[in-house]
Amino acid sequence: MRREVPLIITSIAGLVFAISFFIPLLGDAQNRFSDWVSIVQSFAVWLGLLNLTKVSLEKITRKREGWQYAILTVVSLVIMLAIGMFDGFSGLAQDPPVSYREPGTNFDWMFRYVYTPLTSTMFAMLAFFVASASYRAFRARNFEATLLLVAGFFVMGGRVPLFDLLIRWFTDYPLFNQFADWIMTYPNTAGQRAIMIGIALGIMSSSLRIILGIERSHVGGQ
Amino acid sequence: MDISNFLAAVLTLGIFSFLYKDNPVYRACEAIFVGVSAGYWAIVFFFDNLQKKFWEGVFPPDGSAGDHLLWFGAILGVLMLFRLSSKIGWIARWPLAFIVGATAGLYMITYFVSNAMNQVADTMLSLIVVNDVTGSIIWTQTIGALVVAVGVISGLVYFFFSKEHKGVFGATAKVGIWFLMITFGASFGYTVMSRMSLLIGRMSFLFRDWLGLIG
Amino acid sequence: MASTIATILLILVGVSLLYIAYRTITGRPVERRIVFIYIALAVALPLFMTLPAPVQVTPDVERLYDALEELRPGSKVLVSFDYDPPSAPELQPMAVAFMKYAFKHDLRVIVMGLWPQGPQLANLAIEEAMADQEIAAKNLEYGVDYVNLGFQSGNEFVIQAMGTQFKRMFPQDDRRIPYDSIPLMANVTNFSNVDFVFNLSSGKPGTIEWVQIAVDRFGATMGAGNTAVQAPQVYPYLRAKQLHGLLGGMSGAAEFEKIVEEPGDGTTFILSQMFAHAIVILFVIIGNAAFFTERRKQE
Amino acid sequence: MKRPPQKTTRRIVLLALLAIAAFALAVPAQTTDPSEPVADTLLPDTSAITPSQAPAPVPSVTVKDNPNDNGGAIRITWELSPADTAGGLVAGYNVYRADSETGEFRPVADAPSGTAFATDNRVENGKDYYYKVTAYSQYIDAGEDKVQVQSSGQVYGPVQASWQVFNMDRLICLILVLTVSGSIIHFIRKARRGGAIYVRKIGGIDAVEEAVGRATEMGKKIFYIPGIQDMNDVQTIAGIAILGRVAEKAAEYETWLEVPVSKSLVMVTARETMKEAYAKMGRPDNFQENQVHYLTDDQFGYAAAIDGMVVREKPATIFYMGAFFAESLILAETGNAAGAIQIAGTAMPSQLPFFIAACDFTLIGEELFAASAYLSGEPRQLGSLKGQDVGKAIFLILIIVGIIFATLNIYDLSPYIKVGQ
Repeated sequence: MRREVPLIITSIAGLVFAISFFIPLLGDAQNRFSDWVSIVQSFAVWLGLLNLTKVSLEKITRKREGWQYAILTVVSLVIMLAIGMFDGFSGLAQDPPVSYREPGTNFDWMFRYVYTPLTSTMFAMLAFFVASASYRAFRARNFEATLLLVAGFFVMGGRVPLFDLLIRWFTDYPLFNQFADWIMTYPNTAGQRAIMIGIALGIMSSSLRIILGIERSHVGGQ
Repeated sequence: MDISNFLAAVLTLGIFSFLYKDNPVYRACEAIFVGVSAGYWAIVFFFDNLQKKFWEGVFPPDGSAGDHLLWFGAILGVLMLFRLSSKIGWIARWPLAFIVGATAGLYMITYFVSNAMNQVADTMLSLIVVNDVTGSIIWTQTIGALVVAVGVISGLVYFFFSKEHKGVFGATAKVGIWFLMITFGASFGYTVMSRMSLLIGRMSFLFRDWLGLIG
Repeated sequence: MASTIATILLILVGVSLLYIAYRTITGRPVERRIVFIYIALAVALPLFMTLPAPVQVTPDVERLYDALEELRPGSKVLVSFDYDPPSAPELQPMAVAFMKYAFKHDLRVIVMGLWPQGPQLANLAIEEAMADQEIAAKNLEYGVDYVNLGFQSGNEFVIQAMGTQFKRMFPQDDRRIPYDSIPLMANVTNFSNVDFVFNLSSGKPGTIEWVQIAVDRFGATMGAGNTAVQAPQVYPYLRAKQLHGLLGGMSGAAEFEKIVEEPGDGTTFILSQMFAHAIVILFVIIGNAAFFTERRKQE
Repeated sequence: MKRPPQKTTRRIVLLALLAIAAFALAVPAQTTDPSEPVADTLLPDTSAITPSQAPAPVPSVTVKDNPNDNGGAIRITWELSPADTAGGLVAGYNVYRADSETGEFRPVADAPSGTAFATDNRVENGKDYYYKVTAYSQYIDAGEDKVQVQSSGQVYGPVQASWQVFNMDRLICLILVLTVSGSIIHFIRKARRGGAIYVRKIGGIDAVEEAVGRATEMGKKIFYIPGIQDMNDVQTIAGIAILGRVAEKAAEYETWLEVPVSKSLVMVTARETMKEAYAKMGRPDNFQENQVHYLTDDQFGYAAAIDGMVVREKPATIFYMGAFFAESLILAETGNAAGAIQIAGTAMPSQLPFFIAACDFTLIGEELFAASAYLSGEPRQLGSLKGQDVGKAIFLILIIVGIIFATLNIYDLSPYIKVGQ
């Protein structure tokens, strides 16, 4: 029961999506299933939220390392939820209804001035890490790595007007820009395509195993 | 300098302080980030999906007949929440199985069609590209076509696992790895470009939107 | 004034790199925080400079432009915002330039998002485009000339269901107006009723999923703007004509701004981008110089 | 494959699920929208036509069922109006539909100028419909409103929409899907029966022994990082399979192998794997649970913690096998600065370049899965690998034949392989 039901669900859902590509009649079933996927995904997001709350509360009650920060997490989570819920439901009660994230709402303010700087800056730090890795780690240690770095150089210097400015004294022709474009259009396309075809076959075989029930790690089996 | 931008700047600098070293200010900002982003996602999914699509789908506000099959989605979704319990957590595998199956079915065909067949079709190209009007060979495109053909074939040979890389086959695979390296080089350059852009965005926020130093 | 100071400082930064090179090659590499300072300066200082960077429009960008030029006034364009704020420095300039182009050429724009943050970023882009005088003079009307359908969860399954019926995934738009009451959507049921799809993407779901489902299953015509991280991976689609044009990263944004004659952030930022690349290239060279010196010593 | 004990329960559940699926199939979804078109408020009354401003009508119209679909759609194509030229009078076309030749025509579709087709997606299957296409010009009146002036339009029809059982455009695709699927299943079964399946040597795997040996010589630790994804990611699973092999070597050489992880489930699995490996090498007592330890779920927190460990303990060898994201840079950089030998393997396309540039050996994409299949000897993985190779062989042959035919100008085969609308 614990294994079989999920396996059957997996197979039915998988078959409907795979076969409907060839048999248009299954289109309706496929659209229904898409509706359900969409709804289940929302619940998955809420599951994540409940999980985060649970872990944070545990951390706080057991005074584990960094529990003070967990309080901050829970508080900011509650504030965000409260603002969103208030804006959402009060907006719905208006006639005509107003979306919770129309420009000018508190939720939109939180998005612009709290969420955006935090998430953007988190990822902007990567620029620093790339720079220090380029100084301390990227080495032309063998032929392959050399090829990679050289191709990288031409793309980096050619895609922005860097190398072309350096040769401005000799020619106005955007030589490096053209070369970078050539690398992207031909060798890069060829390499990506080889990788793509390989991955497509890999996905095909793992999907097939899942649909046929040969692969059952997602239902907790071997 | 308004209070909104000031707050945003404080949060920005708080995260950046990690670059000097891990410190309480960074960890506080990080904790706020985790909470705010979880809250943001939950609200958006609640109103745009659960409230708008599911609830108003089942009970349309204009009083028309609802689509009651949407309940199946909601039931599967609720089963998902059972994962929080260790005793009956196994039941969360049902919705998971549904998602895994649907994704497998969709991917199996879409990847095969778009990433394999259509790419193979486009690689079946003429190695000699001729100008339709004059009938002369266009050398740049001819060389390009040759590069694409050789690159795809040798790359595929490199990812062939059931034959040893020896002789002609091995030599082809060797060419394949060179192509892959140029490809990764291109990705390398582009990834560096991307990462730098992220920082430019933050810097421009600090100097332009917050401090107003740039016009 | 600020420009002159910035230029002088940048020259100083360049000169001091020589010292770093010397230290590194003699086996005393600097610590990473010094490297951090360099990259910060290389990105920040050019923002104060007014040097024009000669942007060269590449064929991939031209292809998108040509595809857009083919669209007659009144054509319906579906624009999907599939990215979040971190990728905005690259994609927002593309979005703004695209919106300005579309509004000026009387294309009717249907906005949506597969990422929860998408519709809000779309609002920002529309806000900025509307600030343009020529566009403001047109008095564009929400629901008739453009509409924001909002976000829907389900990733690529949203595209899949939209293949039959948009309304299925977007029963109301982002402003809570029922689909059937939006004049712009009156004759739009699915992809067969829109003339062009434009996708701004920084990952999954994004351009790859749109090509796989909207283009290869439902026959949409599509162009895309991608973050530079993702762009190399979609080149094969471009060659196979599954995509009509691609804007890749900040340089793609700057090129697009140039070709549609709407200079914006992409054009402003390209100078910083250039200096940042220069610093990275120099650091790789310095590091490798040290690496080879040491290797020679060992032999 | 063990047979489950409760056969009856299984049957009941199966029937129930099939019933649900059948229900979902049978209840007509609202794909056909029988509600009347809503657009009539937008378009002006056709009686208001001023003939002098109206563009010339379209010369001819064709209406037919939209092919290869689930029904509910009719494709309307027409010849452009003679006035549809650059700078001409035509601003666009409107398509009207009625249930009978003399019935009320309501707008159902529109198209910009220069476009000669539209699809009406709101029809019912098996019902007669009549269509009319008009060209219109547009001007702004004194009240700054847009006003459309329409041409006359002839009635065409009747036409019916219908659904098709099989999408014939996709026949070759189906044949290829079945061929590749069939060979994957065939080789999995062959491997299960104990048939030998050859996997070529993979560079990075040979380096494992050398790397472990070096750590032993130097008397230093080995770190093994299985990525930041959970056990549901195939890359993590492959990473854990390779960990088994590394652990065997470490047990043999009696070198301390440490596995910091970022997911608790990965911790449990990694412990099991290592325990087995140590037992296999006859040294079960040498394994200690704290060799595998959980750090944090947080991406950068995890990277920072490993960063600290590497700087303090200066391991001789570091393995990165699994799914990596932006933290790959920080990890590889620190390891490199600490002078460790680094062996990486991942299928994340955007992280591969950094690993190749910063590590001594890198398993590229599929090589990670091949290595894991080879090391684990699992029939499922080995069979799939071989089946996928059959797919690659088919594609290689198609590409080569296609190139030869195209280059010699014999025949263009690509339209047969291309799938699309």
